[in-house]
Amino acid sequence: MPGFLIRRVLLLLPVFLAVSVVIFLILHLIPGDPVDNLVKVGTPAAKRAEITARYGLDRPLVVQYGIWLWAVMHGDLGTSIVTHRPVASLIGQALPHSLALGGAALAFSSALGILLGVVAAAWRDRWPDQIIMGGVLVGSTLPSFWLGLLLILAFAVQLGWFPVSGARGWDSLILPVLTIGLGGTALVARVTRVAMIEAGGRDFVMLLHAKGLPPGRIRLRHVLRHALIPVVTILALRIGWILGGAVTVEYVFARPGLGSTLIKGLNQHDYPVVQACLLMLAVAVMLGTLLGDVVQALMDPRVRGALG
Amino acid sequence: MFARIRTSILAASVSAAALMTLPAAGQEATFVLSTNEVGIPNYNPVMAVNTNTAFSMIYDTLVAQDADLSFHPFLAESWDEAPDGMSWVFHLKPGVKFHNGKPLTAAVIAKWIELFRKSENSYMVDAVDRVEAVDDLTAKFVMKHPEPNLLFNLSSSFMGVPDPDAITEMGDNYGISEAVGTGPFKLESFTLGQETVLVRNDDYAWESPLSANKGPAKLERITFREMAEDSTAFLELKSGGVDALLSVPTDYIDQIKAEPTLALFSIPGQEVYYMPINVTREPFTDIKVRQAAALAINQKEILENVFGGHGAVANNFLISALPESKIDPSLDISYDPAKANALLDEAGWKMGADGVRAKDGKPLSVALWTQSDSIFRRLTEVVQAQLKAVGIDAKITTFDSSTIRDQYKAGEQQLAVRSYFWNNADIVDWFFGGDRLGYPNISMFNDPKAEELRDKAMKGSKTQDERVQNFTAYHAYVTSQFPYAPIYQPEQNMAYNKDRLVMPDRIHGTSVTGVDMVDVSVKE
Amino acid sequence: MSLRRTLGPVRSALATRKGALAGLWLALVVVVAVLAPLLTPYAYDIQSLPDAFRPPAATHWLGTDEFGRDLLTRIIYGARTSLSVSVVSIAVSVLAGMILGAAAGYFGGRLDQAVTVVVDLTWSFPEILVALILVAIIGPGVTGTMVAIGVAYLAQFTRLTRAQIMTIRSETYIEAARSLGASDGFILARHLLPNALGPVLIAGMLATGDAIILEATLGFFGLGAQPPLPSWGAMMSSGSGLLFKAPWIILFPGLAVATTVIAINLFGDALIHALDIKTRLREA
Amino acid sequence: MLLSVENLSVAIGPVEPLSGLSLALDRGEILGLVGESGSGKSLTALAVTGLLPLIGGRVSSGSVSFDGVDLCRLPEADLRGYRGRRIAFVTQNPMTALDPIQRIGDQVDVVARLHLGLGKAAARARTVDLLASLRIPEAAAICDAFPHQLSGGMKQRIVIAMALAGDPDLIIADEPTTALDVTVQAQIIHLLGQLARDRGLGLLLITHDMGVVAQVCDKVAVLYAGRLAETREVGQLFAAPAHPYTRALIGCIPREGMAPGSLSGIPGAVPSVATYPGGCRFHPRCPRAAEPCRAAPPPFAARPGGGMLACHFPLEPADA
Repeated sequence: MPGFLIRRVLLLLPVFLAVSVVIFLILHLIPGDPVDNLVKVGTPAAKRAEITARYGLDRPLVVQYGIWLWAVMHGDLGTSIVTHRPVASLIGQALPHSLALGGAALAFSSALGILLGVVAAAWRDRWPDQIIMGGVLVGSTLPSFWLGLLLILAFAVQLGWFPVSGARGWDSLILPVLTIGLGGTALVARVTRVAMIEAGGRDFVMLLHAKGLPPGRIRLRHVLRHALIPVVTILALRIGWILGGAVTVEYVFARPGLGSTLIKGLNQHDYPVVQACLLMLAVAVMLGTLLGDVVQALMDPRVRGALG
Repeated sequence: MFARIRTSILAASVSAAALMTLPAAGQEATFVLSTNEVGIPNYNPVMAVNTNTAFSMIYDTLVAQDADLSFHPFLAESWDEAPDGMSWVFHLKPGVKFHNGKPLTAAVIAKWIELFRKSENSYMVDAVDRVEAVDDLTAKFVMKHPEPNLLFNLSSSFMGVPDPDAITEMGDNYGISEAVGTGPFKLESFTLGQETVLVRNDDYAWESPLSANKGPAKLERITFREMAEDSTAFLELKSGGVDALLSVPTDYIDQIKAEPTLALFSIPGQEVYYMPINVTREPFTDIKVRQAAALAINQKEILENVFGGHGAVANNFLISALPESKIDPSLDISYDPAKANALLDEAGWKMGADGVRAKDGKPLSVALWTQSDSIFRRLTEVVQAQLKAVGIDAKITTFDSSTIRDQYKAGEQQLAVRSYFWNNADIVDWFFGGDRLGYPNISMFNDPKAEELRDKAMKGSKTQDERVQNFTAYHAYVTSQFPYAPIYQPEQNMAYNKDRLVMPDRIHGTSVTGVDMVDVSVKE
Repeated sequence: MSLRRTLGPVRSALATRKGALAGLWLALVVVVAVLAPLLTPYAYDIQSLPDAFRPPAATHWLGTDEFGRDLLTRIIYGARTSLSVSVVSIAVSVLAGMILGAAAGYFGGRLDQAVTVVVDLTWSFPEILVALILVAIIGPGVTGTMVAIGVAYLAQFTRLTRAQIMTIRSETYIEAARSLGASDGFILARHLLPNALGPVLIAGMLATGDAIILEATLGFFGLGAQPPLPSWGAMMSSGSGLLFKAPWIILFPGLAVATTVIAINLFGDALIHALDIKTRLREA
Repeated sequence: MLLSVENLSVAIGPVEPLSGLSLALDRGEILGLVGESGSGKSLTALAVTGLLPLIGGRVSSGSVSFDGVDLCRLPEADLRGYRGRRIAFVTQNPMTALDPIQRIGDQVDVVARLHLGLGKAAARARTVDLLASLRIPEAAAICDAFPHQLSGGMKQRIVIAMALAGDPDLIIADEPTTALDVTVQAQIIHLLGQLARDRGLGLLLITHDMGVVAQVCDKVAVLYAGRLAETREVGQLFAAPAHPYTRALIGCIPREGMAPGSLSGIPGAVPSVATYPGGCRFHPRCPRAAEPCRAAPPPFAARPGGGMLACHFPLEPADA
């Protein structure tokens, strides 16, 4: 396992480099002089020269990339154009909120999605399945910002159960988590259902029945364990989605986070912030796939065996 | 036995319920900052391009201005102006200490004024040649030229007095985790774009005579939250998540009045909504087109329908409370579609079949910039429709409110919808001065006659009366050249939870500042 | 794909109850969008400020917005924007994705590796982020939105086409065609692409639903169609600040988005059943 | 009689893929159930173990009597007490019969823990003994292995160990050797036969291979397209098959001295449930088919000389 981990992490390195090149290039892909994208309009020439020197903007692109990557590796993500503050500190403020929201949404949608998927698969093609799958379809097609607004209207305004916005205390998490979680639940439920049906039709399940095991135990201890393997893989792939896709939800609920920092950065043309947010998201996505592989290996001895 | 367990469980659940329903115990309150004060990058008053209410609570000013625009002692107990206007002597209140324990002295004042020289706010002290510390508590401002407006400047939140040494030491980091003033509250924490938490300065004993409260403030702790969305802020107030909103959009006034727990109070606004017109960009190089665009704006319709009749129309650049706003009525700009159409015809822009005017085959199509806050987007869409009514096709471009300033600096705008917040006539100089093209001079207005009048108004006024006269003339001339179209003057509406907060009887000063905040308390 | 091969599954999709209902709704939305000027008594852009914030009533069935414009009229015109943006961008995306995917799957080698790496990279990023970045680079507006949505979904179609081509490529009849001296282009155009078309088109159809949501989301951020041109997302964006005063301004455009996207999904499901493509496609 | 199946019919939805099946099996006896794939052999196995609902089927008529109890009338919960305990099942493909993500030991242990009430340690000890008795080397180590680490033959021994773990009276082995290579096949068949005789178990051996039947079985039932064709003692059947289908099946066994490729296979294929022909279901493939065969199904009746037969024109010993 440690060998596998090391190899898996080493495999991530070229991917990380590729991603970092793309993110680095954003500054150069946006029309205009890269220096203009790093400073406020009307910045004095001395300041411009300082920025140019700092990013090596007069040097070949490869060198610039090297300078940038080296700084990033040392935790220097640049300075925000708008706020004049180190981007790393902005990210540091946003990240815990994103992780809290993402983690809670992930937990919520996994738990509910798996439950719904299992129930739907157990009553395949009968009314519980049809109701659940119908609900899942609706849940996955509602625009999340709209859902968020409706939830605010219903639960925060009319009923007054939860705070309307912000990130203060656990109860301010509930509505945003519900909003993101419903879409995620739909995905998890769908994958779980298919995986449960597929795993439930395998030969060994027949033999488990023939051994006289109670059906509930077979479903939950054996079939579900198999069905969870693809579910976990999908969930791991969705970590980036949870972190970044929560953009709309963070916006509607006026919550701080990586997504809203990114949007703000985009709106303000604060490219160092944009680059840093994207880099964080990319790293999250990569860690997600890594985590998915590790969990898969933990869950499936065949995968472990293939790793040696 | 069982009964006892049951009662204790009951007691526990009751106290838990009590904890849940009372978010803030003791003298703590949560305010939502005015939407146009959102996004302050730090609490450094010298470098600030925008300030918020919290500034006035961390930093005291030398002079306080009341709602009637009169000036009152604050950190300065008294002051004398030399008869020729070439020097001012300020007598500092004794015993004033910064949050870090350092005493406030005349030498500190001198150092602080020098800090302004390198900042964007240097115009505040342009007229000041130097500050001399006559003794520990006497600071003499030696002037380059007479400046009747000095007291106004010294009362503005940009001139809240910080510890200049702290700023020099901390550089760019100043005002983020630490801010050193003499105010009734200290900065506890600041999360960019989210919230600012202030705690009471227990040593405070140098309040302005305008404050009813003597000694330390009543509130122990204040949280200022920033909310970009008005609806969210309103819902938070309604559901008890916050105690007060420092600005309420007119859309919500009826709803707030309908809520039994909420109270509303209004003070005269200091804000003007207007449409800058870039005089250097086609087709607005032609004054007739500029005038037509200005006359196309139906101020009354906007006041009635966008702002629910709250506030007043704007017919020139300054708030009505300022004497300099009383220019020759014939120069005031009011809705006149017939004249607007006639002017455009005269200028050669003929109405086309699609309702858009054209000249030499070129349609009268212009860019209309606005910022992303919802009220601006809405107002801009109305302006777009009103311009369309006289045949001007305006295409809206939306910028984030914190970047639009930088965008203006490039000088490529044609029309824009924006507002300013200021209660002094020198705002005309700020927005139309020929040496500030791009931003703040969004209209790119650089007229020799205007510059002459401006110079006279800014530097040639020896007394307040003379200054009013000079500024009125300058303001009138600028308006006659149509580098802008006036739209609307709001009133400032605030709302608070009257079951929670006790507010002072009346608001001193021109907006809610630290002077008033020391009098706010929580009902026990 | 011949007309008969296309119409067959559509007909059988329409034969199911859900499919028929969904198809009917979609047809209605399209017809209404096309005939918008004939159907609407009001103009979508003429403001009438005194009529602002009217709740739904006989004169304005769905009420009016903050500028006194008829909401139903704006929703109908909004359908034009939403549908055309999503359909055009997905169509272009499908086309480009098929070309890329087919080339990668058929020729393999370096090209395949390069395409796979790029596609996998973008695929793991949420579409909304890809779209937001592109809009930031291109600038807001209808064109920017189209490009952003098109690119955001490109990875999906490329992946799918490549996978389809890879499975069919090794089949005997392809070998036979190759041994008979057929050119690569001929094999691709005649054998591989037509066989890969079904699943990709279904995926495209389902993605159109997602694209409508994406367009609405960009509109909600103020990055989509610019005023006074209505789009469902932009309508909700301006309504979000008026949640209290006039909830119908966000309610009805949201309903329009939801019902249309649900209809697209139901119809897509019915088509999947009719074409007998595994439901796994959804997870692909 | 340990197991007595009377006139059993199985329905899946509207179709009846198995009808009128009757079998009898006693302790220590080995009954071979033979037929080509699709003839309904596996359905029989599922019907006897009450597992038909798993594939959406049900017993539409007839009875399965085990040790005097009609299993078809037993509630599912009681039936579970039989499964794995008294009636054990050895499935077709050992490659897929084991849960790939569970350790071997745990998969075997569970039977004894569930049915015999043994504790963790006792169950494991029993498993190790059982594996050793099946001549599985390093039984203790194997317990900690995962299925993918074992060979096919080894896996099938594990499946057999699982079947034996509940100390059953009846083992149903559904094509236990199909997926294995020839030498391993022989070992497994031999092992099963030995177990039945040593432990006095009833063994229902389902196979398509007459050769396997010849090796170990006492009695044979030949199934074709969901109906029994012939049941008899093994010796008699091979000596003189009465049903043309039986003869054809016997003809499929490769024998020493036969030229390679000279298998006399049966032309055509077993019809699917939806296309069962009228009359005798074998008639389209039968060389002896005549008008009565098309008109009506032959009755399944006792024939002189022992056994039961369903054929209008049975083969005489001379024909064989």
